[in-house]
Amino acid sequence: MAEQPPRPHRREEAPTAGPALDERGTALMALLADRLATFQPQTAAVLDEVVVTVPRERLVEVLELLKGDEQLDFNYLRCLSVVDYKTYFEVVYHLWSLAKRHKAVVKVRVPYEDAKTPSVIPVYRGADWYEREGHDLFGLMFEGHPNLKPLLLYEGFDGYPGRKSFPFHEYNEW
Amino acid sequence: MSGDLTTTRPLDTLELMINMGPQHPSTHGVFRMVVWVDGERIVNMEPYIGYLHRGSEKLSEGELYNQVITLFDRLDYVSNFNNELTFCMAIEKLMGVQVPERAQYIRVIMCELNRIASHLLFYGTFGLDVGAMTPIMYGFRDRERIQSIFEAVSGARLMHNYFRVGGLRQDVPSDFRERMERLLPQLEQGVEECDQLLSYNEVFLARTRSIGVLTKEEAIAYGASGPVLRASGVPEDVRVSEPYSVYDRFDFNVPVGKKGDCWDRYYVRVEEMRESLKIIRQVLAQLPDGPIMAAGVRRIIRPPRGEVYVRTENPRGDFGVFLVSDGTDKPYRVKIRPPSFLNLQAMQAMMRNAYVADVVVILGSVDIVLGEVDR
Amino acid sequence: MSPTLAVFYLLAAITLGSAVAVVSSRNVVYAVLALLLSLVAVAGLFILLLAEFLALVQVLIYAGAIIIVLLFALMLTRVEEFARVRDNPQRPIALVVAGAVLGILIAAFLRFSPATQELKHVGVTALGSELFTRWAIPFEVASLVLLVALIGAIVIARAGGRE
Amino acid sequence: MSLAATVLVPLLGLLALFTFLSAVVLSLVWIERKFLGRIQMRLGPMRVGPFGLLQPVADAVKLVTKEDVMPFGANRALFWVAPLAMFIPAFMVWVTIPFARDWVIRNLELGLFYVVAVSVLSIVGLVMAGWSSANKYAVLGALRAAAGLISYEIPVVMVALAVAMLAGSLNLVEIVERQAPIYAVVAPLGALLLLFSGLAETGRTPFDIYHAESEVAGGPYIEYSGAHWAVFYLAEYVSTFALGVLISLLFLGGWRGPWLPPVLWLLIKAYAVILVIFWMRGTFPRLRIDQLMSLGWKVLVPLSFANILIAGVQLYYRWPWWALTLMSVALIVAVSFEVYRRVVLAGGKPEVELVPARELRRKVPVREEFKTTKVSSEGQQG
Repeated sequence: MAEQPPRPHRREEAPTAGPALDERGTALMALLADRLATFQPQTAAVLDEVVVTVPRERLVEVLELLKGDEQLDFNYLRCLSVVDYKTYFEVVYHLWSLAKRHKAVVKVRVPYEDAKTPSVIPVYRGADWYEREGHDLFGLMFEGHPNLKPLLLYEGFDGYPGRKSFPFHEYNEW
Repeated sequence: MSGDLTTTRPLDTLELMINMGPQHPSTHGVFRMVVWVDGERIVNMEPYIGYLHRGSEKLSEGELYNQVITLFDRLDYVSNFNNELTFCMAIEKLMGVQVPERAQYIRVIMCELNRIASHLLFYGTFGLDVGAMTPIMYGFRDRERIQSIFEAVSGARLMHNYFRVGGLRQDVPSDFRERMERLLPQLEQGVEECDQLLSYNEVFLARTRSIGVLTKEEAIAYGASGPVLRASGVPEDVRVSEPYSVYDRFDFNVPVGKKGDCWDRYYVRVEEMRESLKIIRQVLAQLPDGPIMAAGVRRIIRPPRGEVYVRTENPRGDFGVFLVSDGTDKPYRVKIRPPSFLNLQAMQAMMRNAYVADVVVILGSVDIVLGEVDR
Repeated sequence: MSPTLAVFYLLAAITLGSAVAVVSSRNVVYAVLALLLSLVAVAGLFILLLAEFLALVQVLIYAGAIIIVLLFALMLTRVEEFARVRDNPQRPIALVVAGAVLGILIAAFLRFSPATQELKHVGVTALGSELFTRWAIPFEVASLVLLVALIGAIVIARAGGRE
Repeated sequence: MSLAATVLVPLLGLLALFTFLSAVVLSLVWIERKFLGRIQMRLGPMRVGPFGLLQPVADAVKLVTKEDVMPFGANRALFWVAPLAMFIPAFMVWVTIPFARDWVIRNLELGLFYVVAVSVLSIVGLVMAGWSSANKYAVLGALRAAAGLISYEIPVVMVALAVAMLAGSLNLVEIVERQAPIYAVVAPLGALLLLFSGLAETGRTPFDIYHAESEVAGGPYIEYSGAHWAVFYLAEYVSTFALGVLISLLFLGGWRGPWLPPVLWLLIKAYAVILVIFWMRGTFPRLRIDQLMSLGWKVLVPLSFANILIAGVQLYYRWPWWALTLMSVALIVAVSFEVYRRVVLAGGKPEVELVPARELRRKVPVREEFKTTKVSSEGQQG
């Protein structure tokens, strides 16, 4: 619903949810910063999650490190989401360690004009359909994905309905 | 002379391409598999989804928070309470709302009943998938009893819209406890009957054991969750590993399979029904009195800016919601992590050496709901 | 014309007509079904000759088993390819064989007049004891041949399956 | 007069038979629905007539008045002929089946052999239907039907042979008359073999793979509707009834029994057998095609030969009849134990492990690897 008139809300005044890390989270955050030092990540805490933003070129390396590291051991990709921030996309990887039971969020930023990001299938096999879906709905190219066919939309659908800019009200299917 | 056909070349046996679905009795909704078979053996399989894509995630961006709850009812339409709970919890976590005890307990009762109802439905349809027609009647008998409780509590049999951010829409009816006391023995007996009817039937064993094996490593790599992951031998249950609501107060078991075949996936669910009944007994014993809505939650919800990821144990697995809020009364982005979506993806790994008849059994054992897969 | 003769002509016509259809039909499935009809009509002819046992064996073995196997094989192969087969290099050989069979039949027909022998009903008990006493050795040889064929089929199938 | 005797009387007999069989099919449909309903804790049909007795009639009327659909691309001639090609053999079988001593249209000398031989022809109708429907499920179903029939025809013939050896005749009337103790007691193995292979031939649970609803969505019948589908349905029930009657005749002493009229006895026995068949339908899942084939070729075929062998031994040495019973029972016990061992006990009894949540919660790892001093092992959900 992109073309609606501005709503009467007070966006500027809306507060931001602060970090609420427990001790484990703080420790994990320190550890992550230590391990990923070479990638120069931006580490932040949002509520109870540790969020690491890395450059997209090195995403696969980072994930491999996170998965392979004995202490981190993030062997489970919980969720892969694409968020459209109008000028850039954020691809969010929610990781989870089945054995150690901790979680982390890895983010990459993808500029609108150059909507490309490496595929993480080599690290997490289960990212396959997530990436197809991201390509389908947001028009993001996941480079290296073996089969980026439309998943949810039909073949030949025009446009990327996940994006904020998709003109739903002008769109005529028939 | 074109007579070379009969002499030089052996006749090709036809590798048949079969389109199973979108209209097929056992695809559990509008799901399509293109299967290449050599005789009866599967050579290749390609799944196609998206026939039920309603754009729920995008729709959520245009609705008020409380309105989005109704959309979550329609995702996995046999475990509605669990979906609602996840979304409400996401907002509560973002806003830092403390949900009253009574509401928490009632939520747990509803979610666990919903889990039993969902597994009973699975039980019935799985029976149909292997060709037994009686289990579905047994499953539906008990499911019907649960549905009538749902109706009494929420007013609806399927699309409940019962949980609210900060609590519940209304309190349970006054005779709730009596009804539950009547229901639980019936359910306990019903689950035992279901178990006896099918689980160790010789033909059923022959059809499900060592079929569609998903190894532990594959299950993890594909991101499978819930009964599918547990059947493969991973003791992962969100209720235990990342306890939410009041689940850490109850005592129950997590069933874990040994081989990761169809029988394990089936029996894990049967055991889960028993465990859910145990949980409900404990919840009922501890159910406190008190308010059912947190104080200070307005009708129009404006959570603070930020993003939150909440996951719960849905009957089908790890159901997650990634919510991005921009501080307005509508979500900026809602991403749903549907367990069936990933379990279905893992199905490709289970298809080794399968026969046509096994495809149906394997699909049945994964237990997908396409409302959730396609969203 | 007695009813029996009428039935005979009818059955003979069906036999021959469907036999022609077998070789002339462009569609293999039609050909196989015509063959089935022909074989069943032959079973009818056997009944006219009071050879009921033979008739039933004809139905059971040819119509029941062999035709089913043929249809089975056809459904597993590309039927469209058959439609394109217009000619067959074995045609001269087939011609020779068919001619020879025809010759034998004509010779047989000329030597024995159809009505020379009185039809006699032979019960299945008599047939059985005859088979297992006087014709025991040919019978056993025939079954041995079938056994060899069976084993051969199994060997071929196994060799194919192992590769 | 002679024309009337040779043509008219058998024709009237056939007409009577057809009417009778139609009535039987209607009753079977009702019984199956009611019986399955009871097994599944439902009532079954209740609305049409008392106890839903007229439900099959309503079904028949509905089917006949329904539109007959033929798929585009189907082979028109074969598609329409196929139901008849299945029904006629199923019906022809009845020419020689006696309902009582003299209640038979033609008492053939080779009656048993005739029944076995003619019933095979039904399968041609199925294959025709499967091939002509221009539908892949139909083809797959027809393939399954053909494969199943070929495999299970052998045990049927062999069992018939063993019975003929015991009775010394292929005449169905004589077979019934010569059962001193009924053959189900003399040769229980044969009775079971005939039941199982008969189930496979008529395509009933647990061998109903050729029209398996959940796999091939009806198999050869998938494209049929209305009256043509009804003919298939009719043929299937007639075959099932034939199986029930055949088992009663060969192994349960046919129409013999005290007090009641003979025809009634035969019907009681046949319906009892059919109830067992329905009972199996309510209980068992469906076998897979390769399991069906293994069962046929590796279990039933050797057993049927063994059945002939033990019958021959008993007859040759003139042992009393219970010697055959003993041998049969021993074989049944041995084989069923072996099958049970291989199928159910293979690799131990399956079960799932129950891990207590308490233990899992305790397993939440201590965070010493994080090099921080304080450790919290509780979940973080507020």
